[in-house]
Amino acid sequence: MSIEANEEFKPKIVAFCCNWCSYAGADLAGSSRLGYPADVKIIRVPCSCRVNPMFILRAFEKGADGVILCGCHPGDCHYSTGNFYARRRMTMLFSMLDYIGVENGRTRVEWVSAAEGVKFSTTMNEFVEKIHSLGKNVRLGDLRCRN
Amino acid sequence: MSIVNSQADKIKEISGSNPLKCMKCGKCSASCPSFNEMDIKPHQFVSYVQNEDIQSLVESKSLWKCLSCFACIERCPRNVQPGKLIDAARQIVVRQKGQDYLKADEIPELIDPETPQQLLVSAFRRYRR
Amino acid sequence: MQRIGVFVCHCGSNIAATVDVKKVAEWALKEPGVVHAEDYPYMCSEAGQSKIQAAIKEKNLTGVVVCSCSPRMHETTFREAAERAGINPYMVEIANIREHCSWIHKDMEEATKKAVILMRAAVAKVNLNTPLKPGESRVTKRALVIGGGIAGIQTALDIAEAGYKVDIVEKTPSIGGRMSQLDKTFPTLDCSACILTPKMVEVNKHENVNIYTYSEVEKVSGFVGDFTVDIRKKARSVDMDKCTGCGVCQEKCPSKKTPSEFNRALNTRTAIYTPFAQAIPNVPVIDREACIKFKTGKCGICEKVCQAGAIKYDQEDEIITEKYGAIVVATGFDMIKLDNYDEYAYSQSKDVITSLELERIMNAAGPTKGHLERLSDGKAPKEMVFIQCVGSRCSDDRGKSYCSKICCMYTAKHAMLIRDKYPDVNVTVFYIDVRTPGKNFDEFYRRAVEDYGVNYIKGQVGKVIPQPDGKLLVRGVDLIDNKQILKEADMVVLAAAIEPNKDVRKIATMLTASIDTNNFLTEAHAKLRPVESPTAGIFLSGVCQGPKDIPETVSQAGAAAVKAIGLLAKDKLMTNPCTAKPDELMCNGCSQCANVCPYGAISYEVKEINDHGVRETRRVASVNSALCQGCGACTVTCPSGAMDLQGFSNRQILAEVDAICR
Amino acid sequence: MQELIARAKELLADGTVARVIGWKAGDLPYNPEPAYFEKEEDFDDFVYNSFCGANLSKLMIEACKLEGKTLVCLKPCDTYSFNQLLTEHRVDRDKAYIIGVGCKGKLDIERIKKQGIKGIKSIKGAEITDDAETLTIDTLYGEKTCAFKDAMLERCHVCKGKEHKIYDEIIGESKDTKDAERFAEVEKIEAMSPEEKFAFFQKELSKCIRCNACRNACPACSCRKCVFDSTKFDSQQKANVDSFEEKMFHIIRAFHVAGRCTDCGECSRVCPQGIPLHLFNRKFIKDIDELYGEYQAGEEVVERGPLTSYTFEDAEPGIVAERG
Repeated sequence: MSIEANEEFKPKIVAFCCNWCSYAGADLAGSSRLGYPADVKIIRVPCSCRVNPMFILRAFEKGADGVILCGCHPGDCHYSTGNFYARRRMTMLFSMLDYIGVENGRTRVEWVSAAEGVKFSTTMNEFVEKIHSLGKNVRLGDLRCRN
Repeated sequence: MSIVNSQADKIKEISGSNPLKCMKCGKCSASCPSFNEMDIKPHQFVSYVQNEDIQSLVESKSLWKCLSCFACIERCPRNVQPGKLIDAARQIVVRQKGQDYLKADEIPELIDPETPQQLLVSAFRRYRR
Repeated sequence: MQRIGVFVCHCGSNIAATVDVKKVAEWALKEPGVVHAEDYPYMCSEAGQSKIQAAIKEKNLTGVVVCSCSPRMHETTFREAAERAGINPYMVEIANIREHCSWIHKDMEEATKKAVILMRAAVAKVNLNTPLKPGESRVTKRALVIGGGIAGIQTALDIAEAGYKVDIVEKTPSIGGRMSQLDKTFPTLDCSACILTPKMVEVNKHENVNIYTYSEVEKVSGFVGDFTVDIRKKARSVDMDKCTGCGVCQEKCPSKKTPSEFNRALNTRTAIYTPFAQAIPNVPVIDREACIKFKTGKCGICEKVCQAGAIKYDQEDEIITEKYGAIVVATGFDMIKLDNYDEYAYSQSKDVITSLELERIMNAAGPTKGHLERLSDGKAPKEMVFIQCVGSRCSDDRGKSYCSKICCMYTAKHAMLIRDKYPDVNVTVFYIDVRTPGKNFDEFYRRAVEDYGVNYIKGQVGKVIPQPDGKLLVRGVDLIDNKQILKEADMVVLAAAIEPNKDVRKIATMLTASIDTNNFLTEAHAKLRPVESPTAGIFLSGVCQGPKDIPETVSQAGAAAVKAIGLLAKDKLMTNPCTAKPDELMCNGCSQCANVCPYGAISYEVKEINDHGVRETRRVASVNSALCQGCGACTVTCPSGAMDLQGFSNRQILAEVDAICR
Repeated sequence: MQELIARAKELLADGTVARVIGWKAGDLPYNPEPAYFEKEEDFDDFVYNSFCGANLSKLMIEACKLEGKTLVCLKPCDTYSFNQLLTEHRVDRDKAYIIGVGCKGKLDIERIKKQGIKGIKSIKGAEITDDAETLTIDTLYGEKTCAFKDAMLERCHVCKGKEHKIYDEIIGESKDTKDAERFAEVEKIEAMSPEEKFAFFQKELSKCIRCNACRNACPACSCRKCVFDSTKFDSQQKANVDSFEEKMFHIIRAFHVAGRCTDCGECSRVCPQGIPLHLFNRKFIKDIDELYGEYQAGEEVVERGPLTSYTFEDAEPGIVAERG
C-alpha cells in the first residue's frame, strides 16, 4: 500500500455505451480526434436499459473507481423507451449508493447522441477529473477481487 | 455560479434571460405602449445587451420610459422578454448610484398593517429582481 | 474451451502510429483461450480477411477477436468473412482500438496499454460467446396505410402499382385530407381539387387498393412482415353497397346546425352528410350525435326519401382484423389551437381567421362561395393584414419550437390571389423572415412583391384590437424603419403553426414507433433513412414526420412506398439473433419483463416445466424472437435474472467488466 | 381467536377450503409459527395473538399450487403483500379464501427483552381480544410489566392503517397504531455526512451473518431461484472476507424489491442480528414517492410498478448529487 501511494493515481473507469447513440458518439469523438484520458474503457451494450445495476456494483467490487452510463437522449431511444427505464433504475441505484455513504460522483449517467462527439469527449474529461478528485474507490471495492 | 465579469453578464444574470434566443421578430416593439417615447426601442435592447453596449442603454431615455407593463414579457415568443432586460439595466443604475434597496427580511419591521399585500408583491416584482 | 484467434489491424498508420500492434498481438497470446495472434496492415482488405480465414481453418479456431476500427464499421465484414471460413458469425467480436484508442490518445505506451485491455475484454467475451442463428419470419404481402390524405393516397397508389395489396384506413368519411380543403396550390396556382380529385378516383378504382373510410386503427400486434391489425369500421348508418350518392337525404335532413368540419366550422352541415362534393366514397354518414332520429327516436326522413333503401339506423361498428407486412403512417397535420393567443383577437373577432379558413373562404365550394368577404358583416374587405409565425418558432409553451415551413409560401399565394382578384384590396404581410427554399419558390414570393404590390413589413404584430366600428386595429412594428405601425384592417389572417394530427401519439404507441417531443414521428436516421421509423416495418409518409409542402409530401410518400415495396418483395426476413431468452426453470412468471418490453414480444403461457425431474405446471415467460429487437430492458427488470440477452448475456458483460477492471 | 377457529373449521367442514394457513403455538409463549391446518384436531394448537407477526401471504405462492382453496389469515398490512403477489401473478385469487384478521399492533419480543425482562414464562395482554395497554409478564424472577406500545414492532409504529386491502371476510377489529413518521429514520441518515453514513451502515451490516432470513421471509423475495444462488451473475454466496462485504448483498436485495416492497417489515423482524434492514427498502420507497409520485405497493392490484413505468419528465440520475 505504501509503495502504491507514491505512484500516480490511474483510475479505472468503465463506460457503458448504448450501441445506437453513445457508442456512435464515442466513435465520432474518435474520428474527430477529440481526446479524453485512456483511463476510460468502453463496453458496448445494445441499450442503456441493458445495464444491470449488478454490472455497476461488480465493476466497483473489482476495483473500478468510476462507472458512467451513456445512452440516447430521453425520447430518442432506438428502442423507444429503454433509456426511460434506465433513467429510473440508475436514479434509484445512485441514490442508494449515496445513502450508504459512497461518494457522489463515482457514478454518472449522461445522454450522448450519435452526433455529440464533443459532448462525449467533454463528459469523459470531466468525469475522469471528478474521479481524480475523489481518489481511489475504497468504500465499494472488494478485497478478494483485487489482484 | 459562474463569475459575473461584465455588465452585460450582470444584466443577463439579473434578468435571467438569454438574448441569444432572440429571433428578431420585433413583437416586443410592436407591443410596447411607450415605443414612440423611446430612443432605444425594446427589440434593440436585446442587441445592445448582445453587443455588450450597456453604457448606451444605461444612458438612454428608454430606461425610464418603460412602464413595466409586461406586454413584451407576456408576448415574446422566444422567452427573451426585453422588459426584463430593461428592468435589469435599471437595477444596475440604481445599484451604481449606491441607493439602498430593501431585503426581504427587513420588510416585517417596516410594515404598516394597513399596507395592502399586493403593493408589496408588485414592489418586489419591480424592484427586487 | 474456445480456440480464439486475435487479429490486430494497423489500419495503415491510423492505429499503428499510436498503438504498438505487435505488442497487442504478443499480449493476446497470454489470454485464456487464445491460440493464435497476428497483426496485419489492413485486416478489412481482401488479403486481411483471407488471413483470418486461413487461421480459422489451420488452427481450428472457434472464436475470433479483431482489434481494429469500430464494430459499427466492419463488424459485418469480419463476421461474414468468418462465416465463409466455416464458423458462426456471432463468434466474432471487435475490440475498437481505433476510434476508442489510437485516434484519441497520443502517448504510445498509454494507448498500447489501453488497446491490450480492450483486446482482453473482447477475448473474455468471445470465451463466453455461443453460436447464434438468425431466425426467419415470413412476409405478408399486403401493406396498410394509415391516413387517406395526399401522402397516404400517393403511397398506396405506388405500392398498388408495384403489384401489392394495400389498405387505406381513413378516420373521416372521405379520403382527400387537408389538400382537399385547399383552394389553390403554390407555386403554380393550380386548383387543388383539380389535381387531387383524379388521384382520389384513381386510388379508389385501383384493384389492389381497398379503402376503409370512417375507420380507425384500433390495435396492432405482430412485427415486421407480419403485423396483425384491428380496424374499427365505425357505423356509417348508410349501406355503402346500396347508396347511389344521389344526395337527396342531405337535402331533406332537418338537422342542419352542426358546424362543418370540412369548412373549418365557418358554416354548418346536416346530420347526414358527405364532407364535400367530390368525396370518395360518395356515401354519406349519419352523425349520430346530431341526428334527430338517434337523439329522439323520431324523424327518419332520410330513410323515407332514400329510394335505394340504403339508410341503416341499426348498423353497428365492425372490427376488421387483417394481416400486413408493412405499415405506412400518413396521419398528416392540423392547425394549432389559437386559444392562447389572445393578443391576436382570434376568438374575439370573426374577421380574424386562420389561413386554412381563408382557403375555405376563397374556395368556390366554401361557405362564401368563393367571395372574399368579412364573416362578421359580409362586407368586402379593403385592407387585409397577414401575420406570420403565429405559434411557430416559439420557445414558450404557447406554440411550437419549429418552423411550420409552409406558411411563407401559402401566404404569398393568398396575397397574390387576393391582389389578382380584388386589385383594390391592400394586402400587408408582417413577417419575421421569409423562407422560400424550393424550386421556383423565391421567384413566386418576389412576384407577390414586385408584380402584385403586396406590402411586406419585417416585424411582428403585437396586438390586434377589434374596434367598435368593426375594424381591426393592428399594432405592429417595422423593424427596418424602426417605427411602430398602427394599421386599420378589415380582415386579419393568422399563419397558425401546424402540428401533427392529435391521434398520432396513440398510433405511434400502438406501432411502438418513436415520436419526438413535438409529436412528429422519428425517422430511423435523420439523413440516410428519412422515411423509415426505427421500428422495423413502419414507414413514414408526409407531415407526420415533419412539416412539408405538397411536392415534398408526394415525393416522401413515394419513397415510403418504395421502402415498403422493398420489404414486401421479400419472401422471408432474417431476424436479429441477439434476442432475449428466458430460463424457464428460473422464471417466476411475474410479468415485469412484459411491462417494459417495447415490442410486446413477451407473452406468458402456462405450461408444464420439468425442473430436474420435478414436474410443475406454471406460468412462464416466452419471447417471440421475431418480435424481440434485443434491447435488454427485460433482462434487468427480471428480479431473478431468468431473462438473458443472447449476444450480450449477463456473464459476457460481466466478463468484459472483469477484464477491464483486472 | 375462537371466532376465527370456529369459522375456519366451518369452512373446512363444508369443503369451501381444503386447508387453512394460520399460526400455531411455538415452544415459547412468544414465538408462534406459521402452520397448515387441515383437520379439525389440528386446530388444538392454533393461535392468534399479538406475537403473530409473521406475514403469511408468501406461503400462498406454494399453497395456490395445491388442490382446492386455501384459507389464509391476513392482517391488514399482510394484504398489501398479497395484492403485490397478485400483481405479479404469483398467487391465484380464486384459490385463496382470505380472512382479514384483526390487528392492534404486533409485538417484538426483543424489545421486551431489551428492557431487562428475562426468563419469560407467560405474557398477559398479548391476546387481541381486549385493548390492553400494558403487558403483564410472568417471569422466573416475578411479575414484570411493560407498556404495549414500547414492545411493538418497528413496523407497527408506522402502521399503514387498519384496513384490509383484500379479503373475503373480516374477523376481529383492527387499530391504526401509527405514532411515528415513516421516513424519520431515513431522513436522519440522509442528513448525515458520507463518512457518517458509511460508518453507520458499516456498523449495522457488519453484523450480518448472511443467514438469508431476510430473503426467506420477504414476500417480494419470492424468486424461484434467487440471483444470489444463480450462476448467471457469478454472485453465488461466498464467505466473507472483509467486515463490510455484505453491503453488496443488501444493496442488491433492496434494489431487487424496489418498487415492489410493501414495507411489511418482515426483513427487520426476522433478522437474528437485529439489523434495521427496512431502512434500505424505505429509502427506495421514499425516493419513489418523491421522484415518481406517491406509490404504495400492494395498495391495489396494478399492472406496473414505478420501476417498470416512466414519464418523459422524470428526474435525471444527477439529481442524487444535486440534492446532496
